[in-house]
Amino acid sequence: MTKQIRQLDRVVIRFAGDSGDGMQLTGDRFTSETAQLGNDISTLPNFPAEIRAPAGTLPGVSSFQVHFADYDILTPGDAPNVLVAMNPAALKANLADLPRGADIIVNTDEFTKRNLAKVGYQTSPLDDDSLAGYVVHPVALTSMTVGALAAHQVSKKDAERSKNMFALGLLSWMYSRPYESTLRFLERKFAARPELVAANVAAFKAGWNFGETTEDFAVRYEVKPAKMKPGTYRNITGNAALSLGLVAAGVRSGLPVFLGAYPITPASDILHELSKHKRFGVITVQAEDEIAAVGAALGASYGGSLGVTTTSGPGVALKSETISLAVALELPLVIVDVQRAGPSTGMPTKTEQADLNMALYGRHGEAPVAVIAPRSPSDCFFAALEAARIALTYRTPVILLSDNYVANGSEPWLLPDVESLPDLRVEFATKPNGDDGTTFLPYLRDPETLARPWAIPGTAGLEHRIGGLEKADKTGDISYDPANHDFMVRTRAARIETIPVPDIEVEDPDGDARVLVLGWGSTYGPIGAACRGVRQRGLSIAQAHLRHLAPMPANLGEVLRSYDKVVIPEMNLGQLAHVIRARYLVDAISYNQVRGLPFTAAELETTLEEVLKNV
Amino acid sequence: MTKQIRQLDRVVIRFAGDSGDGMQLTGDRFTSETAQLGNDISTLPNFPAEIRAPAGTLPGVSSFQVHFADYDILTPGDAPNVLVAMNPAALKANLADLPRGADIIVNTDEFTKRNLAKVGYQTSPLDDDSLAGYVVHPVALTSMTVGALAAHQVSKKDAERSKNMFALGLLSWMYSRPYESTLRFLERKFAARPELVAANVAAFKAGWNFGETTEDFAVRYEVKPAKMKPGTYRNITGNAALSLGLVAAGVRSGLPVFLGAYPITPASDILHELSKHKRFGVITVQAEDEIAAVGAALGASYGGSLGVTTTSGPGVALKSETISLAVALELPLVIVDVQRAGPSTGMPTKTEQADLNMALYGRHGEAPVAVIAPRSPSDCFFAALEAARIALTYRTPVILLSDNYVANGSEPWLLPDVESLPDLRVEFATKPNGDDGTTFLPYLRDPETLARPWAIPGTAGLEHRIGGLEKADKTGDISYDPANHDFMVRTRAARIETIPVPDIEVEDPDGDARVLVLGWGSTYGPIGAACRGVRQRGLSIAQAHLRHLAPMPANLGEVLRSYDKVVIPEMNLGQLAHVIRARYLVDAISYNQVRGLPFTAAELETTLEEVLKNV
Amino acid sequence: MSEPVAVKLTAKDFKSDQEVRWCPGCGDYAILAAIQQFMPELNIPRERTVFVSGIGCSSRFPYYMNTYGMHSIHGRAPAIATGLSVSRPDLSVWVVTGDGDALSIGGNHLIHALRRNVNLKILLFNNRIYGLTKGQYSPTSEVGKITKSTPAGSADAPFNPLSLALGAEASFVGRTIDSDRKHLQSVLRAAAEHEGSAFVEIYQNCNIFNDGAFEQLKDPSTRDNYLIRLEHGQPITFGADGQFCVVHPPGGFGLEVRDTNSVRPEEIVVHDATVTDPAYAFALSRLPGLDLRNTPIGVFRSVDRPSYDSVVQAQLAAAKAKVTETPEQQLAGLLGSGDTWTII
Amino acid sequence: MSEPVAVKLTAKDFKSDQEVRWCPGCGDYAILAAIQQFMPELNIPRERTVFVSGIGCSSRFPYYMNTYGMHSIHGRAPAIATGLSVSRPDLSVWVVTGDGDALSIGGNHLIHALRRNVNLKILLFNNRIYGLTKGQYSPTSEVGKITKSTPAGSADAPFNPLSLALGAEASFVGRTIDSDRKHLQSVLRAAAEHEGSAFVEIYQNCNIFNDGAFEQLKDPSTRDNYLIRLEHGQPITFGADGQFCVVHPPGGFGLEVRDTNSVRPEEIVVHDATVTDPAYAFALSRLPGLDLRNTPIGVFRSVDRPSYDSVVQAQLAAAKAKVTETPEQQLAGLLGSGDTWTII
Ligand SMILES: Cc1ncc(C[n+]2csc(CCOP(=O)(O)OP(=O)(O)O)c2C)c(N)n1
Ligand SMILES: Cc1ncc(C[n+]2csc(CCOP(=O)(O)OP(=O)(O)O)c2C)c(N)n1
Ligand code: SF4
Ligand code: SF4
Ligand SMILES: [Mg+2]
Ligand SMILES: [Mg+2]
Repeated sequence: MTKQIRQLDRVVIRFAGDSGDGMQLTGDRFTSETAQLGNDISTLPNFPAEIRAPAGTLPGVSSFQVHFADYDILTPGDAPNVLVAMNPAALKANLADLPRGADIIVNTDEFTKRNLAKVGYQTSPLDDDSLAGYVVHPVALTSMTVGALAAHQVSKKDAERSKNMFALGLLSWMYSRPYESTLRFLERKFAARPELVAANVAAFKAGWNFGETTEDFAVRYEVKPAKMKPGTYRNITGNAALSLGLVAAGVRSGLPVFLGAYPITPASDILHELSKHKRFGVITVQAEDEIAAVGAALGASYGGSLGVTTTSGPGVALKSETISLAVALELPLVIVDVQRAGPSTGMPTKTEQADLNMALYGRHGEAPVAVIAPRSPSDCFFAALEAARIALTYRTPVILLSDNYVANGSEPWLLPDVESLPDLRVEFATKPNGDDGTTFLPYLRDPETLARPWAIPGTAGLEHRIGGLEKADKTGDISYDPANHDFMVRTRAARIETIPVPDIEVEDPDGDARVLVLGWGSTYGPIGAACRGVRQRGLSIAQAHLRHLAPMPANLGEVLRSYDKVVIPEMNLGQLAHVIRARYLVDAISYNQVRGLPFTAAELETTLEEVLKNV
Repeated sequence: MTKQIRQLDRVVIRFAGDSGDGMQLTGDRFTSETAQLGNDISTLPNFPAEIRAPAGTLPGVSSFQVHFADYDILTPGDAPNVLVAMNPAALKANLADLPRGADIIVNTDEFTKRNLAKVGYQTSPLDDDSLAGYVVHPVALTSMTVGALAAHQVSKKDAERSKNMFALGLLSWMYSRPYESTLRFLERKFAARPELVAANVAAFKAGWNFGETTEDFAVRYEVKPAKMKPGTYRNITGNAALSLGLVAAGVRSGLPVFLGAYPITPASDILHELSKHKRFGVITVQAEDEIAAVGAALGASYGGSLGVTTTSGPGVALKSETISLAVALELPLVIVDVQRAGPSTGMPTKTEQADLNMALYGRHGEAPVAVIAPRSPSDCFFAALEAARIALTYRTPVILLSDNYVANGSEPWLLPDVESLPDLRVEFATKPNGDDGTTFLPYLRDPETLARPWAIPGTAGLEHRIGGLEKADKTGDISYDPANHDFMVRTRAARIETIPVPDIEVEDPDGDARVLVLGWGSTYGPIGAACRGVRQRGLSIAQAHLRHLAPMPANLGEVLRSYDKVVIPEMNLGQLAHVIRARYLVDAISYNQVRGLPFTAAELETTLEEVLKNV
Repeated sequence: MSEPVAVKLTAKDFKSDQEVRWCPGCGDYAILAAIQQFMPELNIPRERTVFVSGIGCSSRFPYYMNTYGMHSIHGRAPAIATGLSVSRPDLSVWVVTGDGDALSIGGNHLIHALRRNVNLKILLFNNRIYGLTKGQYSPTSEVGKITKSTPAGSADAPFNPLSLALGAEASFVGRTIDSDRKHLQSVLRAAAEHEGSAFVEIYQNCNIFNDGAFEQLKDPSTRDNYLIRLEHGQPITFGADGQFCVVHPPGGFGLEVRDTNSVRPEEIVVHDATVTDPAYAFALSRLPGLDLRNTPIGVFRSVDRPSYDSVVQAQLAAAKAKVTETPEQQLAGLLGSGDTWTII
Repeated sequence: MSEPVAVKLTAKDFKSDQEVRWCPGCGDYAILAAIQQFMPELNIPRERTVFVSGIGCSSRFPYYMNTYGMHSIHGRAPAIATGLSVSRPDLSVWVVTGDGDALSIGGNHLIHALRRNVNLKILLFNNRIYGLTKGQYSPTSEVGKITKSTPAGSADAPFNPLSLALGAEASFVGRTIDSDRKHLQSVLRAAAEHEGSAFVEIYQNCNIFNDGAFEQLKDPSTRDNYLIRLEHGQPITFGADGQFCVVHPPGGFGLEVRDTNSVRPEEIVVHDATVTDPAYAFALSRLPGLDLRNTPIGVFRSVDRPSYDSVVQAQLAAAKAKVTETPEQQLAGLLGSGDTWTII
């Protein structure tokens, strides 16, 4: 049968199934194949809070969305064009997100009475007309997979478990993906059990061939490569990029990286990743709790390492007292907060940006730290380097505010040339700095950076004591002098306020925008996509995105004041907006959603148009 | 010899000596005598961070300042009229605070070569002319005390230790204080050792008689009683008043008070005080750390007590994660933060207001709580009641921001009539609240207060489970629904924002002020005194003081906007100013000192005049 | 705490309406079923029973019990439960926790609750792994364990939870296992009867991240030779027909396992959970080998000492005994105490 | 860690220029002097010695040592020192802490450092009170203690710090006393030589808030009859002319004190700090009575097991051994690992 081939510029596919169905892996593989083809990509995994919620239930549904296009894209897509639903729960949980006309591929084998009942379907949606508005492709995925593997030496259970490869094969065929990397991957993954390699490859090919032969799939699609900068790419998640950024910071500074961490979703993967890089001299300590984790990192920094601690909101709360000590000690420290939905335990697997206040203000006393946030998965690499740069140069704690969305989402990353990465070398103090040539003054500052000398234990002649009590300027001796305290409090504030950070850049292709959208962190993609949408309708709008939350870029006030209106979309109740209003007395409009999900470009677009109407 | 008697309207005396000299007790007694006389009073103790720093050193100096007057006063006074210096260190440490012409009473016995050398005096300031501008009264306090006790059956050490009573006797004579209460006090204090009662009484009388006879003291002073509201008064410190307020909250709510606390300066005294009130059913648990302390308090609240935890900045930092849980659980909880100078350990015995940011914003996620602050020592009583009222009525954590200045300072307190105190009774849930008459919905809110039912364990039929994961509206079941999360986040915010709090009152006696001074917490006294000073010079100025920091009074925006300028003096780098600017877009002028000391009225006065010049 | 209730409850009464969400096959299911079946025999009304947990797979437990319950935050359950128990002596307060929750982040609260002897029944579900965060090593994982966070093997020795509890002055210490419902219930029974802190370690299988951790203790082919079932007042023997026994070699401080045939009957240690000196229970706690051989289960130690709650209540009662006034009168008296003066 | 230094240092070299600010008469002075005198014999250069403390009177210690030092925050010194020690195996890292700092707020970090066997020498100054905060009871205060925070007497049993440490798998456990400089130094010597965590409890008098807490162990009229000086390899006897001895009654698990005359010499326990099973040291730790009678001092336990630091370093070394590239090359390789594609 000859198939029609249709060109598309972009596609959003969502794979959805039970936690045990391997949807994350399937999505990952599809993404990898797509990356090989040179499309631009953005992905969004979505997994349940439970490890393995009961099979076939709504809370047990796990999904992976991939958006790919022949141009550069900014988000994983608002609404899937294709849903692969491995069971009734997956269908039910995801249907509401589908636009009319979308393709739905369902695994009919799982649409049993029992499974339907589990999620409250009285009748099968495949049999009534509830899916009338969609293009439904019923496929007996499980039984066809089992059938295809009849000759294979695998158990029925193993055969059934290969059904995700059947699905992947089918989708790979539909979208004309190259599958060599998947075959190689299967060989690596099941290296110890060759019979499983064979089975999974066979399942994949069966899926591909099914697409090729069945009449139900009359059309095959192609999405041309995107025009991307030349170079070598890999697909990368935010957590992986952040980990590599920390390794790179170690290499570029020549310092050992020391990670003190306590596992917590969604930050644990950074611990997992860094623990693999011992050959770089990276030490990872899984501490007894978050306080110990940051304490150990601070102890390591004191000893001359780049001390890092990674966690999520509840962990940062616990670390506050120790971060305050680090402020007093003026030592480098990188605190990574992969934000999740709060308060309290909240929704640990969902995203949010509501820890900005805590990062800026969540310590007793005047305890300023630097705060930065990455804007996309691959940007986590550079944000980690920047956090390390500020920490090392200015001898200060830096809080890096990632979030679940960038941490687990992925996108193609143009690999940087190692030599082009910033040089982070620091100089330890090696000799007395007092006027008399023999005294060491641990709080005598560099006039430019206001950083104090970093004199690590082991350096003869510079023995000194530091601590959390207020210290006299220069000598670092304990001081209760009122004027000294006032001076030190202001100096610590100035140390942060005067860190030079790049000016904020405004994207205003039309040049005549009167409304500025200001964002920070992971909303970059959705805001960018929404602005494109607005502009495509012929309206002008400017976008600026903050990487540095403390200190803020020097030109920010001026930029803000040059627009009639400033809109600040945030996945919180307006935390950045509050800061902006206070600092610049600009009547910023705060647009908030706190749903545990990234903004969709469409809803932002609507909001922005609304604002534009009223300028 | 006949002595002249001179009338004064106000006097500031500072007793200063070594930590071991009993200056706090001396000051306390003088204050008590003065209170008996009906003067208005304000006191400021100032003790070293060390338990007993080495005798005779500058860090070992302990002082107590008392300001009394025949009119109502607002602060312990900027500059002492009289300094009692028990040793060279005390003289040196305090001299800079004295205005020219002040009286200095020195204990000459301690001005030995060795003691002078200890504090770096080359020559005795009593012998050179460095004290030329002052009226110096050299008194051989120690030897005269020992002499007066020659016939007493006490060791030389005990005799010497009575010298503070000699000094007190002398000062009591000088300022015509009634001393009966001091004699009674000595009898109580040394009940177990009658020989010490006799010795201390004799020392006191010797001091009194010395004043009466010696020529050096030619003038005796009188300060007439102040015109104060009729009623019964006692002198009270902030920490004591706060403790009594908590006991009162227990009585007025009918609930047991449960204090979970971990000792920390300057909050420990609240634990000490409350642990004495078991007959009120008050339970105090000294926990293993601050996290356990707030945890235990929360557990007790869950069980139907008024759960309270008391601490200072570092402790609040540690408690953040649990406070965030309390926000999610929506249970009453009072967190008392007696602020001290930070960051980190900072200056534990010094005052500061730099925990406001942490109180408002120091938790992960959107975790709003109510925040209030007392304005004076006796106001701590009412602030504690108000904190309890909000916590109990709105089922929310309330942070009460006291500070070292109000906590340890004292003032006369007109005892309230117990029946006039607010009625804090609450109703526990006793029966199902679902429409079906059988279901219990733990998150079904009172439409007015937005509070959820408080169904305590032991209530049959209302068994339910709560936790830190996001909860579905009404049912309280775990929910990952995006819309529900958004709704709950906004509802928790609204719960706090809509708590009705009294309008802010403005004091503007002239009625034509164009500048408003806005303050919060313990700066009330100094700001008030400064405003009086400004007005006495014929200028108009308005003062308003915030008790409620979250939520803020509904009329605040309007009030702020009705002045040309708003000045916000704070003992931090402008934390309230930041909030005010953000909320009301008012270009408030932040005036800050972070010296570990309260503002002096004089310096504030100068600042305000400066502002007035430029209106 | 143990007033009889009118209607006899059943296991079903202790099931809440929440869907249980552990992985299929998880040992937590068996523990839940055992406890739901056990609770009625305590004759404590459901409303007077409270389960407080921290965070972890195990800590979801309270949701599934139709009693009062709080799923709190990681590691803090003993602290929260302390406040509840001390202020509400009429309640029966249970803490459910995991090896990470109790021994890693919550270690301090645990040892302090035990030292104080707070009236809590603490059930530690030990699966020797972090389940909820998907498989990092825990403070009870074996040395050299390869997990997500220790790809080269863990570098630190585990806690022995029972030794730790004994070092922390625990008055009741026991161990049981998810798969043996009867035994589990017998240990819970003893724990419930104990006044003060009762610390019970429950070996629990995490079939996803640490499957088979206690397999030797469950597999019928090894079980009987590995497990030592402690019975108060009984000589400690185990294995088929009591093939093995526990002796206390003279001069030594520890315990050793011997062939029962090779020793005189009077050499066999007779289990006594009530000895005041914790050294015996401590020695018992050191018996198992790395391969889980010689693992005692049952009540190791159960001694009487005043619970923290009872001392606190006694102090309150003593203070209140002298009171004759109404609270308002008392308060007025308190406010007006010390030096006062009156202005008229 | 123990390369010899050229110039022999003296006690004076270890005195910093900071004025010592404890109360006159505080036991901390004696400990400071003893340690300053002791340090030179280690032959470790001052710059390679670091004292890390928490908060408390005792925790001011680092300021007075002319070495590197950090006065950190309450309870966290073991955690901070862990990061320092693990990342800098060339340093000699000492932790100074108090009974509140180590056992109350810092209890968890302490037991985890011991379990891990981090290469730290931990000196716990135990005065059985909170000194710096002016006299609240501590986790080592006696039951019923009346303090500022417990006017009706404390309601909870104290920790026995050594039992707790042993329950937490400590490889080195000792006790000494502020007033006995020679003994103190001998225990520190053993601690310093130990690879891994060495936990030393030092009884310290707080003459302001808990004066005389250990008086019986210092008063010449009681001292010798109360103190048991442990010497490795020696039978445990004490009192005038070895009047008393320690025996291990058959069948029992604890130790008891007897008149030396009343027992056969071979009944007297010969002290052996190196037995692997902690049950012996645990039994020793339980010996003292409430009145401090029969208080052993010295090294209770000192056994070899790999330090956490050494395992971590070995893992690093193994991983680095295979490396042939420069760090930059390695990094380039790492960045480009996994599935990549190239656009030209
Ligand atoms: C403050 C904080 N830190 C970390 C976490 C993440 N976390 C949740 S459960 C858990 C450990 C679970 O292990 P365990 O207590 O053994 O329970 P299990 O899941 O094995 O039953 C961790 C680290 C958290 N929720 N809160
Ligand atoms: C987070 C925190 N909580 C409480 C305190 C107050 N604090 C300082 S030292 C101390 C206890 C001191 O007792 P201990 O450790 O026994 O030392 P000592 O003073 O007796 O030597 C406390 C509670 C603090 N500094 N920080
Ligand atoms: S991860 Fe392990 S412990 Fe958690 S529910 Fe699954 S099987 Fe049970
Ligand atoms: S309070 Fe006690 S421990 Fe602290 S310095 Fe004084 S005597 Fe020493
Ligand atoms: Mg576990
Ligand atoms: Mg102490």
